[in-house]
Amino acid sequence: MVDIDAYRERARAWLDSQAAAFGHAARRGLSVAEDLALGRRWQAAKHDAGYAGISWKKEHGGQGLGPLQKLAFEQEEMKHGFPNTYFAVSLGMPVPIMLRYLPDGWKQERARAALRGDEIWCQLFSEPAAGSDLAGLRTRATRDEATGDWIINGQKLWTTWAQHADYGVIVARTDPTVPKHKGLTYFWVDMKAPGVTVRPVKLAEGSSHVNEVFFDDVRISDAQRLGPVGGGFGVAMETLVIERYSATDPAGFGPPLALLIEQAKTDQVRGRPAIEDGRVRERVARTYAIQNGLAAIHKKSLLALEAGLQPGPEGALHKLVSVRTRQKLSEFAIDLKGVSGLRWDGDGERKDDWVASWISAPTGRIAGGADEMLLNTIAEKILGLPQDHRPDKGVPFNAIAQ
Amino acid sequence: MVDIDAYRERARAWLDSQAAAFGHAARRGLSVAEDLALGRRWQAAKHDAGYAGISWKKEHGGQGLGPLQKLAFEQEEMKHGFPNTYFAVSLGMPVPIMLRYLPDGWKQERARAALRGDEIWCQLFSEPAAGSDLAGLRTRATRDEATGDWIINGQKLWTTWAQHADYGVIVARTDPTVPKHKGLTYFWVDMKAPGVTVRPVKLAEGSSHVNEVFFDDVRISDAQRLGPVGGGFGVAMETLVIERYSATDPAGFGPPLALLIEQAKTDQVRGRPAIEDGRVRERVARTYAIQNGLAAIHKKSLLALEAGLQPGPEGALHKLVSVRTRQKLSEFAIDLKGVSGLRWDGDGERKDDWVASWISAPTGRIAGGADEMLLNTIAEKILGLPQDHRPDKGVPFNAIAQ
Amino acid sequence: MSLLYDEAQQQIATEAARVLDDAYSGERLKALLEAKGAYDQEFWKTCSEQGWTAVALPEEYGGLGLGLVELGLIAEACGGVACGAPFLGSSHAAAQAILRFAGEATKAEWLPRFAGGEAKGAIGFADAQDMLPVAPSLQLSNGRLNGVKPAVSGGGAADLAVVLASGEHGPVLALVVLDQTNVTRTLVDTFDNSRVTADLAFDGVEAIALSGDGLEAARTILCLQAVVTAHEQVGGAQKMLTAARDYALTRKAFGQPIGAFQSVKHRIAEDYVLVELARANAQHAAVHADHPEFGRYAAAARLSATEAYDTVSRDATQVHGGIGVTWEADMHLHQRRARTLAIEIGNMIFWEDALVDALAEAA
Amino acid sequence: MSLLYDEAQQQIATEAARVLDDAYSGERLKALLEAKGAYDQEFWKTCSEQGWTAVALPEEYGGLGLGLVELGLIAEACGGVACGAPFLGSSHAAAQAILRFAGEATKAEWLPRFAGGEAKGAIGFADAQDMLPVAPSLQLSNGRLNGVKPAVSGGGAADLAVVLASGEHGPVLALVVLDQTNVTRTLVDTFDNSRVTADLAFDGVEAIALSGDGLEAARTILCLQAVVTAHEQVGGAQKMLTAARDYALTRKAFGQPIGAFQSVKHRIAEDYVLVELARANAQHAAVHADHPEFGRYAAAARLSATEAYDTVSRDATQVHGGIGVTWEADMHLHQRRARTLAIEIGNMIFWEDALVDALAEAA
Repeated sequence: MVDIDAYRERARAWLDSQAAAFGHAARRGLSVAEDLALGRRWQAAKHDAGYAGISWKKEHGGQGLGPLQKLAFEQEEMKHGFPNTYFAVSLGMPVPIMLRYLPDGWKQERARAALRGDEIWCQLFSEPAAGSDLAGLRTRATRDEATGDWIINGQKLWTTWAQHADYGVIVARTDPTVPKHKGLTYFWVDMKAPGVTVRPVKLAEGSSHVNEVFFDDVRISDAQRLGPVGGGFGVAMETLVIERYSATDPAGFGPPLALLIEQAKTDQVRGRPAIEDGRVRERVARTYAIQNGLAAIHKKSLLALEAGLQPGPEGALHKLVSVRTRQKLSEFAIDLKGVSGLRWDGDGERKDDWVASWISAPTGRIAGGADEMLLNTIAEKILGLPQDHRPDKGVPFNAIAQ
Repeated sequence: MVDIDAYRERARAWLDSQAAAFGHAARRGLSVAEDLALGRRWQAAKHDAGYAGISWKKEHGGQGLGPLQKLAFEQEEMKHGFPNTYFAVSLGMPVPIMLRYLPDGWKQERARAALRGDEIWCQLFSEPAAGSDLAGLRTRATRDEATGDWIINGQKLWTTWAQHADYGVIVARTDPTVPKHKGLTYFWVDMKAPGVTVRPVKLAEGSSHVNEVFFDDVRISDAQRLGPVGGGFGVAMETLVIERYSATDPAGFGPPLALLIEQAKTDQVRGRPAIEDGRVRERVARTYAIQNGLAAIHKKSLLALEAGLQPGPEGALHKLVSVRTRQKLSEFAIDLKGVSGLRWDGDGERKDDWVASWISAPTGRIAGGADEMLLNTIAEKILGLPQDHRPDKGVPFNAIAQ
Repeated sequence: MSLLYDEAQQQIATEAARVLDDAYSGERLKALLEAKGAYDQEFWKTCSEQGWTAVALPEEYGGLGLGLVELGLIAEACGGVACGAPFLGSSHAAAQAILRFAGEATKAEWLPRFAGGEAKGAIGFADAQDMLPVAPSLQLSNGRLNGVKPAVSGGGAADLAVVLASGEHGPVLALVVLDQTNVTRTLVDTFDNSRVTADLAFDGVEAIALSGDGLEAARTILCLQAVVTAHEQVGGAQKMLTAARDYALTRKAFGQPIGAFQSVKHRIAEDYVLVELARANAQHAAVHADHPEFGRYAAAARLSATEAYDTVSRDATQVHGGIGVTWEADMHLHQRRARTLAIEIGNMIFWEDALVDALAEAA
Repeated sequence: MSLLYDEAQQQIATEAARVLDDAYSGERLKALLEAKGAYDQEFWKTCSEQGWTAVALPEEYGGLGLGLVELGLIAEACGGVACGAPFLGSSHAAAQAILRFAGEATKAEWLPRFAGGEAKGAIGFADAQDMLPVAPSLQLSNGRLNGVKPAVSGGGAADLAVVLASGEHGPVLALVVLDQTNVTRTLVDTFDNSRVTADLAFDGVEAIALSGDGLEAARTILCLQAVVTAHEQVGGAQKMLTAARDYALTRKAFGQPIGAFQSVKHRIAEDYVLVELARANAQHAAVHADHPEFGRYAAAARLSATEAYDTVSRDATQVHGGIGVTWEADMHLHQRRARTLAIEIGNMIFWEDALVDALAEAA
């Protein structure tokens, strides 16, 4: 307990000292390219200060510490709005998984470059017809029997930061004649290779951090394979649980409740401060109760982690509740403003602006596990309720009605 | 239009003249037996005044009028709390269906006795393991090959007013070797026959208008069959749509919203009239909007009926919304009363007492179509969405895992 | 008037939907989101060419002499395509204000222009969050307006505004021509820019005071606007409902259409319920435009239409999964419009209060 | 103190659940519903025999010197069986009022009796809907109580009541022995009769004024009561959640367990979420009993536990279909208890207001 607190304290002090150079204020008005460049410098600074790869093994260039230190650092880092978003996926999943599967040498170089922000990896899983149903993916990898190489064709979608990525990990179908989970294989690819085309997808809120990625006869060697042929689904699942412990926010990465309270003291309803109105009071009180409960659940799981216990799947609960609550609260906050609520220049961030929070909330409710999938996870994994009916179960992939 | 209005006016005048003898006040403090006796006299009075079987054919003892007249009368009748509940099922479904299927003579006698309240029919459909899934029923009717008679064994459940019934219509399984919908046959039974045992079921709210009915080697003749052997599911569905047009209540047969408004004017929240509190205002306003919408939908469907159009399946929507809304509003009304809300002597009626309304609301959300089934009806019948997965489809009944 | 649409009314609805479907372009609407102060001029041209601007105005002023029911049906069709201009509703409201509260000369001058669609009207009642301020900050004295009316929808392009101001004897509605010196329109960036929302500043600008108690008159106009808007909201909600239904039938996951999963299926059924309640309320209010209890019917229509459009567009986005949150999909257009219509003429709290006040007074 | 229960605490919880499961009888509880003024004496005997009445009182007065966390765990177990008497929480609250606001002689007289379970306490703060009246109708002057305190839970069988009265210098808490002349207890019929709710009328009855500002003191006691009750509510909600889950796994319709239908499956998952949030809040508040922000933590626990128990018992009834609405099933016992616990110590509105006042003041 004391160790973690001391670690957090040191991290906080260092982060405070960096805020002016890299934090929210330093980023205002930057173009995406400038912000990315600042981000790379920030990542290098973290690396030099011993705060990159906190929970990674030392032989991989990490700090050899545990998830608690990593979480403590992330929570403190969150407060200043540093440009770390470009590296979250890269360092969270693709690089760790390739470190597990590839032979020594090259992988250490890649890991160091990624930890310093010089290189970025992306994760090529979802497809137009395979979102929640990942195993339904259609991108093909066909073996060139002459060379043993693989030829990749197909389309990936929702690939975060693919437009800046140097490498990626990809799951592709290598055998369509077996049931869908069994015909997949996992590779890494060079995102600059011939035949790879990246096209940013503009989202409803106006930003473009996800991409379509097209593979057109992209040739890779069999040495780029991670795990056995046909074992891709397992490696993909392994990838997804690596980031099991990451910092959460009871406000669902939206504005803090205190912001609404502050506004409701000056805004008026029926000629009195809005905070006096029962409708406002109900939202404030119930949201507080939800967020306080989420924070307590999170604290409990950290304590369990610290005590060496395996925490439960409370991540699903946290994401489900926090983002949905944020969406409803943001909608209400906009409503409360009356015609003033219409104003939005697109510049606010989702952590301090109700419109920005509201307009990006639907993405939050879908990306990284849609509400419906989270409810299934809770129902099946925690409560032991039956799996949904799945008519494609056990059926060869190429026999499933598309 | 004028005709209906005039009809309603005459009915209202007559009903007003009967209220003192048969209405709410006359019933206060009566035992169930006394209330039933009063109910029989009320039914006879309606018959004599020409208000029984309003939409039935004249040759069946009815008035030969249309659903609009029936609805108008029901709406007016509802206002006085007459003891008509004992005859609602009887005259609504079993008697009309037997009138369709049985030969002349005996059936006219039964119809007249039922219309006068001298006899009561019940409907023996649901079973312990067959509620929403009616076709899953297990009560057996086995043919006595020697006589052609049928021997009934099994158990029915939720049979309304079976304890007062003289006759009943029943669906039983005559062939368990075919898929479940196909092995059912429809009969009428004498509820006083040997082997029939009726046991009232006490409900959560304390009353007992539904029953378990046990059949123990009950012998009936083949002349008691309605429709073909194996055609019972079809006759059951035909039975259920006979009462398609019956009076509805946007308040879900709970207290009117005006009662809450009245109370909220004198009750206090934070030292001011409760009606000034935003939480109360939100519930009142939104409930009004829902109930006004339901009333408008109902009015539209009456106009369509009048214009000779076939109204849509808005009954499912009406029941779903009105009862659920009533449940939430009743809960809120109890809450608003604070510790005074605890008081309940079990004497209030669900139309004028929030506790009575709240405590019986769960029954309302299940009986006659559970919420989940109503949503399926809307989704499938109106919106054309796919039917649920049903693993028992096409499987012989005796091969379905029970 | 009946709650069942007659043949002529049904034809208006069908024709409006046909015309708009032809003219609709999601691309054009999304371009407007990124351009402050621009609206869809094609759409507005359609409104006047089709006579929609004339529908609910009296024949003596060049109108077609029909009413809220017919205008509602057209608004519903416009809502279905998230139309790119706010003027059908706001011009009608401005015209009604003139018709009800102005003198004959003003009527003769303006109503034919509204009927023909040459004039565009805007309504400016609110002061920030206060939808109907008892003491508006805008001042009208000696026939001159001074002050600012903030965030007026359509204010950036309208010809005439009806504003709520503080007059010499309390709140008063005033009519002001916007295209004159000393009127400053500052376009406001919003999340739904095709509404051409603007702050209107007046520096001693000539204006005509309308008759009657200003707050009462404003309330009347708002109720009319609410019913037209409710139809527009129902149209948008219906569009999103249909989109969700269609997507649920075609998109497959785990080997079946996602509409076979009850989480999707029942959500869409619940949305249908919201749309049908809203539709019935809107229609009911339109039919009872002259009823003494029109105010409460309008409020009921407003509340259920707002809830329906917000909820159904939110749910339709969720049903569409990743596709639903892209710029290319139309879901965000409707979510933005749902929020905009929810706010422009008074938020939920405002209308709940209006309804409860009416109910409590009557009880 | 930690948010993770230690071994001793876990043992308390396990043992309490074991003892109560053995002693539980739905039949006995339902008989109490129809008998005004009776409570489950067996249950109360268990409470004292197991030392639960002593758990959260100091050792010097015969208690076990543990705290809210341990009492909470026991209350959670009691909630799971919809226990047939209100005294575990109300006696603890009465004892805490004495411990915190009474003189040494009173403590020495009463606390050991509470610890041993010989005395039963009741709390009477509310005047009808007003949970914490600023000017209670009950009057305390010259050490004598006059007036009525309505609908006091446990009032029909308690030995001692802590009531909020109007004293000579404003609201004050007073301690009154109920078993004396000039105290009239009128049993109240409620929808949950085992709470032995009664109107208490005092006609010049001797009472002891407790120290401190009466409203502040009452608020403190209410917060303690809210945390104990929140655990009880969580226990009831968890029981209903488990019942729904189990039923969904065994009951079949259309050839499969009804838990395979997402309408049922997701409803139960949502209920799980409510229970977990409530549990975490209750535990968090119990651990922070001495924290300066205990008030807001207690309110959060209260709000989420009330929502959880109401919702989960309502949903469990629905999941059970026809069986769920019979007298024989336990669902209505829990629905009645959920509503009772939701009201007895202040409704949602009261606690929302308490929480918002605290948050707004701090912000």
